Order: sequence, then structure tokens, then C-alpha cells
Amino acid sequence: MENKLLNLYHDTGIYQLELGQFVMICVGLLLVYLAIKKGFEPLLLLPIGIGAVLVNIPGAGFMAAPVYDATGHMTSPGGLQYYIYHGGIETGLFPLMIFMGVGAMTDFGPMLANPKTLLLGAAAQFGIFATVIGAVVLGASGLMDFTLADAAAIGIIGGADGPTAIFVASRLAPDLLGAIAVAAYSYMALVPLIQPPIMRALTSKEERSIKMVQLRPVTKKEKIIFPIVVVILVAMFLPSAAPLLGMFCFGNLMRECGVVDRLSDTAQNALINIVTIFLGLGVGSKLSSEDFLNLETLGILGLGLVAFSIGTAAGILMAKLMNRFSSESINPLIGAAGVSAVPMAARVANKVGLEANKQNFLLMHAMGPNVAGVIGSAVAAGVMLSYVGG
Amino acid sequence: MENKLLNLYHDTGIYQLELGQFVMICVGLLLVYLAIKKGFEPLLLLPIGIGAVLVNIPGAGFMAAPVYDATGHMTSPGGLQYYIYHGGIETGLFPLMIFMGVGAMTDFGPMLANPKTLLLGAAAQFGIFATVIGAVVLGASGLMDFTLADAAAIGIIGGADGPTAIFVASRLAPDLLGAIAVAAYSYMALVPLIQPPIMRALTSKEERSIKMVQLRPVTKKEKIIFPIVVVILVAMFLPSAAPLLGMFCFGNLMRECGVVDRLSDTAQNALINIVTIFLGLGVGSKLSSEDFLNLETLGILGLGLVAFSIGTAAGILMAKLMNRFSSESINPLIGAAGVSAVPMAARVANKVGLEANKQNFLLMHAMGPNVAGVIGSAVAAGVMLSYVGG
Amino acid sequence: MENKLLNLYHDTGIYQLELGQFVMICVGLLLVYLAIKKGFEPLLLLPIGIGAVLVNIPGAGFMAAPVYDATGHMTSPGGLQYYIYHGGIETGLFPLMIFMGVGAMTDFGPMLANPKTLLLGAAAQFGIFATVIGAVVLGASGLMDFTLADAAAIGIIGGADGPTAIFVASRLAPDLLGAIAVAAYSYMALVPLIQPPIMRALTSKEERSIKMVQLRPVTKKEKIIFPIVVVILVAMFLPSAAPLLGMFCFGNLMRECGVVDRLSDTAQNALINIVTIFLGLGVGSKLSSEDFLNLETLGILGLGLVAFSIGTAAGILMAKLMNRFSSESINPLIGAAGVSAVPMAARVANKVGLEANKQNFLLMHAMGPNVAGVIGSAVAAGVMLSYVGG
Amino acid sequence: MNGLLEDGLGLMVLGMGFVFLFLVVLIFATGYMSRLLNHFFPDVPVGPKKSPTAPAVSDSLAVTPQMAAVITAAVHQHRNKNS
Amino acid sequence: MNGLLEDGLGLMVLGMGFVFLFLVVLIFATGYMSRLLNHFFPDVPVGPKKSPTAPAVSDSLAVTPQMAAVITAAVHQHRNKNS
Amino acid sequence: MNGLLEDGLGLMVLGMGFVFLFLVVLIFATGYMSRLLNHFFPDVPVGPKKSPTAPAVSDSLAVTPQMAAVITAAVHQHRNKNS
Ligand code: NA
Ligand code: NA
Ligand code: NA
Repeated sequence: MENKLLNLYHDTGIYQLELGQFVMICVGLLLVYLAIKKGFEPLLLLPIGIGAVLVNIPGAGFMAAPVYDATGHMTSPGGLQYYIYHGGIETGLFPLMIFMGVGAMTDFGPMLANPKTLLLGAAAQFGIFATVIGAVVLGASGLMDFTLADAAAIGIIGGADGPTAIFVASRLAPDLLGAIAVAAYSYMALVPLIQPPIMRALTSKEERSIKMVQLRPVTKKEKIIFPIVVVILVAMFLPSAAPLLGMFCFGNLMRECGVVDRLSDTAQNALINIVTIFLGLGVGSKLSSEDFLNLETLGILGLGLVAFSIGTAAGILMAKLMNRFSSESINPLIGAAGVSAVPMAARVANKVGLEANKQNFLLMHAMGPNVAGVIGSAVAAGVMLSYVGG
Repeated sequence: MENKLLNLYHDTGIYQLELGQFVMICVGLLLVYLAIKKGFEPLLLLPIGIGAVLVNIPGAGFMAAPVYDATGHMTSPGGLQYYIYHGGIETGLFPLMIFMGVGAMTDFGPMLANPKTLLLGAAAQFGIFATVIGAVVLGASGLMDFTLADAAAIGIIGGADGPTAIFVASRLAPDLLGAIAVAAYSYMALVPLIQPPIMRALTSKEERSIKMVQLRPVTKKEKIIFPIVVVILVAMFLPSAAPLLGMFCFGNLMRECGVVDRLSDTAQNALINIVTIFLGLGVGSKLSSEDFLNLETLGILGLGLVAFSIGTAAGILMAKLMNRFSSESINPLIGAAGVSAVPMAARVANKVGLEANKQNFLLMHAMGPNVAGVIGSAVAAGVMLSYVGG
Repeated sequence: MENKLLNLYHDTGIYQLELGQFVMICVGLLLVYLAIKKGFEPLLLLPIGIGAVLVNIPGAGFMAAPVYDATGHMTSPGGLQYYIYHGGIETGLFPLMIFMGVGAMTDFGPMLANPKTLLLGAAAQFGIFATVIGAVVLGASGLMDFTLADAAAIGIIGGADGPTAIFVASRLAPDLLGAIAVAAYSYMALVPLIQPPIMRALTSKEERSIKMVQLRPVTKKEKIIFPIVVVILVAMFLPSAAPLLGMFCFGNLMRECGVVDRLSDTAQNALINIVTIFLGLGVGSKLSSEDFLNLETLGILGLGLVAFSIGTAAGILMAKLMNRFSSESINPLIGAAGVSAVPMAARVANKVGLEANKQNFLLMHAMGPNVAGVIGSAVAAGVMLSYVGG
Repeated sequence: MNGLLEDGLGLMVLGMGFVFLFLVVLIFATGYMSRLLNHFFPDVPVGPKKSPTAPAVSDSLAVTPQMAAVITAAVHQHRNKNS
Repeated sequence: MNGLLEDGLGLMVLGMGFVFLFLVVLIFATGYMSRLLNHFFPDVPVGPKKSPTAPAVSDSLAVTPQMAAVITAAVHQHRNKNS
Repeated sequence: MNGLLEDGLGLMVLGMGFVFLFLVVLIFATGYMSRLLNHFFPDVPVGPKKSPTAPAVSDSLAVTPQMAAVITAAVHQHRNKNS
């Protein structure tokens, strides 16, 4: 009896809690706070934060592996986050399903009306690769313990695309997955703070006031064929990007084809919501003190900020270059939307444009590079998976 | 050819059906009847009943294990209920997802307006532990073959909370899972018959007529912070209750925080409905004749009724005690709602109160102990898992 | 560096693509085209087509098996379609869930008003078994490499019921699954072209003009009891059909009982949509060049067409026979609806009837044999699984 | 090879036989069920089933206590007025 | 067998003790939380929560750019008119 | 360690090169596709896509036979009246 009482006491969190776990629970609560109070990507950061809290409760066993006896009979079931992480994230299933849903939510119309904006989506990926160099330098200098695979996974934060970052990290650097996902979603939420100073620094008021010509209307047929064209090009040139872009285009085709509206509706509602809940809990499970509380996390957070900034700058500079050579004028602000972070970055471009000229509506024009950035970072992800993994 | 005809005849249910299977099919149909005609918790008892029918069809193989050859190639697929049971119930995933959905459906407002009612939710759990003693006595006397783990799992029926009962039974006494789940849901449906006589026996008409003061309004902030407080307390004091209460509070936080309404909506609609269908079929798979048609099931059904009755009585008596010492008057009827069985028990309290005094609306006051009972039985479940399992 | 560049080139589709893969990608795109442009069962053929495209992208690894090291740690995750196929199709889970949803969408009212139409649903299954003979002859003659199991799986195309065909093929002839599913859905879409000539050839204008008496109203109670009766008969006579018909009747019971509307609603919306997306991608994964680009596929497509035609004819002839002996007149056209292909075949019967007599509305009368055909082909599937597997 | 053909014929005969047997039994069972039900529980026939896209009936838990309290109070007031 | 009975009694005492302990702590924590919140962030109380069957609030991605552009332009026009 | 730096540089050059290459090819492919489509199938442009929370179009099975019969009959009556 006293023995059992002692056992019960030994089971409590008060007895077992280690400092690292305490700190990580606080980090989880901070994410919850940012999600609810500051509106930081709440759909992901709330489940991630709760997931981080739960996985760090000592003795709760959320990441416990199931135990089987010799005959294959389960003697002790695994924890919830164990099943979620190994079933949905390690396998890549959840990010791919999310990407399908995002595809079903994406309108490529503005991009199809002005395909040149794809170049802006390409330029903004420079943030990714510049960050890879940064991480490699930190690793080569011995300051931090980054391999090439780690560096590639860190760089993808600059893609400003959550599911892509999680997919790549789960394949190249699972130990860094938690920090990478948190950095990616946090900076995506911070886009309205990170981008405007860079945009103002690199453009003059005249440039920011440039009006762009009304986009041509896009036909239903173009919207239907486009995702198929992308899939074929991916199949030809970069099969390692096919999982991401294939599911993305599948979702988009369901949206646009008009004959499977009930599937498209489910992909962008019930299915993506269910997967988002579990994805968040699964990512949160990687926010353990061993994986998160170290110098590398600081490096990742710092490099992620650099990645966003360089990507933004690269997009703007490319837009300025295109403006010089293009017959139609291009407002350099829309280049910043090339980092993706759909649709936040496009809204920021619109807002900064309106500050310079109250009649200047850039939102539609910025949506082109914005969705192009999604394709661009998926292509970059494919190159990384092929280069590092192959 | 005659051979094949004979085979086909040997495959029929008529040839193969054993008496036990026949009885269990009838039990399944009885559950379906109670669900449809009597409205006994139809969301669960209908799938459970059908699950019981299906699993007892001889030769249908609903619980057949898959067969693999030496190279890991599947030579014979498993049955539907095999995958559901081992994938969702043995692992505990389905009860936890249901609990998340229930959390997203629960309004803690009335409890937050009057936190003292948490005591009633605590007192009503006496039904659980009194039943454990009953089961232990039956086991120790040699009348029935109950271990301590069995007794604990049987006691949890008194918690009047389906997913908690299934979660605990799947961990402590999987063989009794079917009988325990059926007892739990049946008695929850019978709350309007079981509770009123006990309520009338233990209270005078004056007590039942006691009016309670209007509840104070509760702010959104309190509702948001409350689930986080619960999780932190669970982490500190009882990590073994963290899976249940963690998911419950996660669901409730999604509901109240206001920034992830689409996730909350999915958790309390599409997701909980999908899981409910499969949970029911999986629980039904444990209604096999070996597991169900024995003396122990009778013991479980009897003890479950005792558990509900003692829990009701304990809640009422605690409310009478609190009424004596509290400055504000407390109607003892709301103590009966402490067994949970949300929201049925609260409605019963309201109805019995109206009988005594036509102006006496207790529903809101009874919702406090009602949801407190959910927390209380999850805590009791945690103690059991820690005490028996550890 | 040059090495890496070479690697990247060796990873491209251009370098790796084999002719068979190219052809299969084109087949996948053809299915997408038929789904979108021609409206061929788009809910299934669109995901199947995209699945076929994705699985044939060389190096994309959609069907790659996961790799584990000696300690059970995953070193390389599997592909999306690998998990979908082995988790949902090989196990039979997805077809069964679809069947549950279809049950929740089916109204047995017209059949219950006129149970004799069940005979038409029986007769039309002759298409299945005649096709089995055809396949067996092709196999016995050495022309094609069909076993009895293959022949049975091919015959089920004549059941004109997608999930039944996929379920049977996954158990009896997984290698032919792709071709069988494509044939089944394609011919179901072609019912408005295949059936009318046969209907006109086998009936006179007078027969096609026969008016049928108004159906009696059917009570809610009959609709509730009917699925239970079916399950009991299946349990008695043909347990091997219990997985299919059990889930079908479970879905139908959820629909009709009126007390679990939220489950029924989910079964026929969110759940069936989610499963349909994955079922399609999983079936598409079997459209690999090895499995599809061979003589057998041609045989399957040809035999499937024969199956539909014979089933249609058998239904019509049985209706003519019944018309001769029945007191109430029966329009032979409704016999063609016995192949199932719900509700397309019933609409075709209605349309051909209207051509003969502008006042002749057969739709409701044709719905009886139409849903009877679903039961009929599930029974046929059960016989095959028992005969071939047992 | 002849064995295969024989097996196929066996499957056809057994299969069609069984399909007919089962559905004929079902005809009788259904008819019997209908007669029994309509004899013992005469009932009003139902109209067309509502479309599946209709909103799900929310279950008991979905009624928030406030709503329930409001309803209860309103019903009560109404009764008092009319008595 | 006596050991079983003893274990059961132990479970009862520990269990009820722990349940009361936990919920009493929760009473104080909740009360403290409410006082703290209402002191530092005085807030208007909320009405009944909307029913769970209400349509989900569509997230930011669901706003198509066209819609957003239309809204932006309309707001802008409105401001210009009123200035 | 120098190898790591070299690999990183290689990844950057290859990566940016490939991203540009792919998106430039996509620009041409997209433009070509649009021109081809608008030449061979001149079409009316589409308005903004309906919001994703709009109710799913119910598929064919969702039309109950009664509804279909009613519709058919109504259409037929209408035609007869007007002829
Ligand atoms: Na991007
Ligand atoms: Na309880
Ligand atoms: Na059929």
C-alpha cells in the first residue's frame, strides 16, 4: 500500500519532470499563445504546440513504441503520437495529403494570365540555396553539427511552404523536423513583419507605384490542362519532385475539372482538416528536449530568417530586372510574393503597393508569383532529394 | 462438382453455425433493436450491434488475421474487424480521437461559473471504486474469474463515459471489452430510468425544490485558459491520465480558441463520425461467444448497474453535504449529474427538479457537475492505469 | 560536381522512361480525358487515371516499398501508392467502406414495393458466369494465361458494380486488378451506349410500350427491417458474401433507421469521398506496364463487354418470361436494369421506354431490378470466393 | 486443361443456381416480412428520403446547455400563459 | 486471494483520494485563474457558443484572389467617396 | 570538411539552375498551351471559382428515384402542354 502510494508519487510529473521537458512544455505553450493571441498560422501551430506539450509530459508515453511478445501479440500499445509520427509523417503521407488539399484550394488563374511571373517564383528560391550555403558554412566551420542533408532540409524553410518543408525534413533530417517546421510556420506568419522593410529598402517610391495592366481572363480549359502539363514536365525532368507536385496537381485538377466537385470539396475540407490535426500533433512530437534544446535550433531559426529575407530580396531584384526588359511594366513588389507563403505574401505586396499609390491594386498580380513560388520550392525540394539522397 | 457443391454447403452458415454464435447474433440484433426502437445511445449501439452480428457469422472471417508467407508477401488478407480492432482499439487511437471530438463539443462554461461543482464530479466517481471492490470480492471469493485489472476495468463502467471505458478496458482487460462497452453504453441510455428513484429516495421534496442562484457569465478568456490549466495539472500530478485528458483538452481548446474553427468543426463532425462507425464495429468484434457468453458477463452487467447507482447516490450525498456548508444553496439533485453521461444526467436532474417545483430550472447548474464527471472519471482511469499497470 | 550533374540527368524521366511506362502514362491521361470530357464515371476514373500516370513516372517511387534496417528502423520510406494499395486495397478495406457508403445512398423502396424484380437482378448475373466460361475457354485453349481465379475475377466485371469487382479482383487476381477495374468502370459509363441496341433487338415496340402499375408505398419499418433480413440470409446461406453485403446493409440500415443520421451523412459524404480518392489512386497503381500491356488486358476488355451484353440480354429475357406468367404486366426493358450500374441502367430503361411511349415512366420500376442487381452480383461474388478460394 | 473448363462450368451452374436460390429466398422473405409488418404494425408510408447532402441532425451533445435552458424556459412560460 | 482484496481496497482509497485531491486542486486553480484573468484582462462575457454544425470558417487560402481584389477595391472606393 | 562546402555550392548551382530551367520551360509550355487552347477551342473565360465551402454537388446516386420520377413527369407534362 505505502509501496503503491510511492509508485503513484514516482509516476507524477512533479517527481519525474526534467528541466528540458519543462522548457519544452513552455515552448509548446508559447506556440499555442502565438497561434491564438497573435494569429501565427493557428491551424498548424496550435496542434504543434499542444503536441509539444503532450510529448514532453514525463511518463505519459505519447511517443512510446508498442511492445510485442515473441508470438507477435501486443503486450503494450504504443502512444498516440508514436502512431501518428511513424504512420503519417515518417512515411510522408500526411504532407502529401495536405499538398493535395492545398492544390484543390489553389487558383492558378492569375499565373496563367501572366506566365512570366513564374520567373519571380524561381528567383525567390534563391533564399533556399543561399541558406544551404549558410548551413554548410556553419557545419564546415565546426560551429554546428550540420551535414549536407541537414543543410538542405534547413534551406527549404526559405521555400515558405509548410508541407514541402515537413516532407523534405522527414526524408533528409528527421531529427531537425520539429525545429524546421516551427521555423517555417513562424516565419510564414511573420511575413508581414519581415518583408516590408526589405521591400522598401530595395525599391524606390516610383517603382512601388508602378501600375500593372489588367490581367487577361483565363479559360476553364487552360486551368484544367495546366496541372496536367506540370505533371508531365515533372515526369520528364524531375521525378524526385513528383510526389509533391503530383499530389498538388491532382488536387488542382479535381478543383478545376468540374466533374468531381464532391471529391474536391472533401479534399479541401474534411480530409485536409483531419490530416492537419494529426500532422500538427506528429510534428509536435519532434519537439523533444534532446532534438530541440541545442545550438542547432538557434542556427535553424537564424538561418530560416535569413532564408526568408534573401528569398524576398531575390524576388524583388528579379522583378526589377524583368521590369527593365519587359514591354509591360512590372511592379517590383510582386517579386517578393515569389517566396510563396500563400496568400500572405501577396497581401503584403498589395498593402505596400497601396501605401505608395492609393490606386494601385497588386493583389491579383502578386498571386501569380505567389503560387509560382509553391511550384518553385517543390522543384527545389526535388533537386535536393535527388542530389542529397541519390 | 459434387465435391464443390458439398464444399459450398459446408461453407454455409446453416452447416457451420454454433449455438454460441447464434445467441451472439441475437444479442447483436437486440442491441440494434434497443438502439433504433428504444433510442439507446444509437450512435454507438447500432454499430456495436451490427459488429456483433458480423463477427459471429461463421466463415465470414471478419476477425480473420492476415496470413503472410515467409517473404512477407500477403497470401490471405485479414478481415475488416481484425484491422479495425487491432488498428484502432487495441492501440487506443479511436477512443482518444472520440475524446478529442467530445472535448470539442463540450462547453465548460457552467462549470467555470461555479467551480465548486467539481467536487460533485469527484464524489460520483465513488461508484467506480465501490464497483472495483465488488468485482474484487467476486474474484477473491472464487465466484468469478476477475483479476485486479479486470476489476478496475469493470469499475470504470461507473464513470458513465464510453470512450474512457473502452480505453481503460482495451489496456487492462481486452477480453472483457465487449461486455464492458455494452454495459457502459446501455446504462448511460438507462440513466433516465436508473437515476430518478435513487434521487427521490435520498432527497426530500424541499431539497429537490431548492432554487439555485443564476450562474455568473464566463468570459472567453477563461474558457480558453481552462483546458490548458487542466493539461498542466495532469502533467504535474497524473501523467497516466494525460492521453485521455490531453486529447479532451486539445479538442476543447480548438473549440474555444476561435482561430481554428475549421479544425474544431471537423473534429466534432466528420472525424468523430468516421471514428464512431469504426469504433462501434471494432467493439462489436469483441462480442464473440467465448468472450461474452459466460458468468463474468452477468457479473459485469450487475456490477455496472451497481456502479451507476452508487455513483448517483454518492453525488447526491456530496451535494447535500455541500449544501449544508455552502453559503449559496445547492440543490442535491445536481449531484446525480456528477456521474457524467453527458448531457443525459443533467437533463434528468432538470426533469426531477421540475417535478418538485415547476419554476426550478436546474439544467445549467447540473451541466457543471456533468462535465466535471468527465474529468473525474478520466482522472480515476489514470489512477487505475498507473496503479494496476505500474 | 559533374558526377552529381550526371546523377541528376540519370534521375530524369527523359533518361529513364521506358516505352511501356510512356504508353501507360498515355493510358492514364486517356482515362482522365474520358472522365472529364466524356463524363465516364469521373469520381473513379479521374483518380485512377492520375494514379496510373503517377505510378509510371520512372524514379518517382510511388510504389516503392519501405526499407527497414535490421533493428526495424525505417531507412527509406515507401511511396504513397504503396501504402494506399497495401493498406486499403490488398486488405479489402477500401471497397468495403465504399460499399457501406453506397448502402447508405441506396433506397430499396422500389424493390420492396415489387420484390419479384429481384428475379431480374438474379437473371442479369448470367453475364458474369457466361463471361467466366469465356475466360476459361480462352485459358484452356492456351490463347491467354487465365486460371479459374482469373476467370472468376474477370467475370465479375459483368456485375457492373465497381467496389464488388475491385474486392473480388483483389482477392482472386490482384495482377489483373487494374484492367478489371478500368473495364468495369468504363463499361458502366458506356451503359447508355451498350444497352439500347440490345434492348431494341430483343423487344418489340409493343413490349417496350407496356405500362406498369403504380408501385405501392413502402413503410419506414419495411425499409429498416429489410437490410437486417438480408444480413441474416447471407449469414445462413453464403457467409463468403458477408463482408460485401454486411457492410452494404450496415450502410443502408444507418440510412433508414433514422437515429444515426450524422453517421449516415458522413458515410455517404466525407468518408466515401476520402476513400474514393485513395481507392482510385490505389487502383491506378496497378496500371503498370507489366500488368496492363499484354494480351490478357485485351481479353479482359473484350470479355467485359460480352459480360455486360449478356447480362443485359438475360435480364430482358427473364422479364419477358415473367411478363408471360405474371398477373401484372412487366415491361421487359426494366430487366436490363438488373445488371446494376446504379442508377445509369435504370435511367436507360426509362429513356428507351419513353421513346416507345411518351407516357411510359419506367424509372421507378427499373430501380427495383437495379438495386437487386447489386445484391445479385454480391451474391455471385460470394459464390466465386467460396468456390475458387475454398 | 479440361479440368479448367469443367471447373468453369461447375462455377457457372453452381453460381447461377445459387444466385437464383438466394434471390428467390429473398423474394419470399421480403414478401413475408412486408406482410408481417403491415399486419402487426400498420404504418403510414414514408415519402422520398431526404437528400444525403442535407445537414446532419446534430446529436444530443451538440445542444449547448444554454440553448437547452432557453428552450426549457420558453416552453415553460408558454405553458403558464396558456393555463 | 486476500492480496487481491487488499489491492482492491488500496485502489479504492488511493483512487478516491487522488480524484478528490486532483479536483480540489482544480477548483483552486480554476478559481485563481478566473480571478487573475478577470482582474488583469476585464472582458465582456460571451454568449452561447454557436452550434457545431455551423459552417466552418474558411481559412485564408479559401479566399480566391479575385474575391480579395474585389473586396479591396470596394473598400478603397468606399473610403475615397467618404473622404 | 571542404567537401561539405563544395557539395553545398554544387547543390546551390545545380538547384538554382534547375529551378530556373524548369520554370522557364514551364513558362513556354504554359504559353504554348494557352495559345493552342485558345486557338483550337475558343472559349468564354470563367468567373471567380466558387468558395470551397459551397455544398458538394451530389453525385448521380444521390438523386432518389422518386425525385427523378417527379422531375421526369414534370418535364413531360410541361412538354405536352406546350405542344
Ligand atoms: Na516557395
Ligand atoms: Na464520469
Ligand atoms: Na450487378
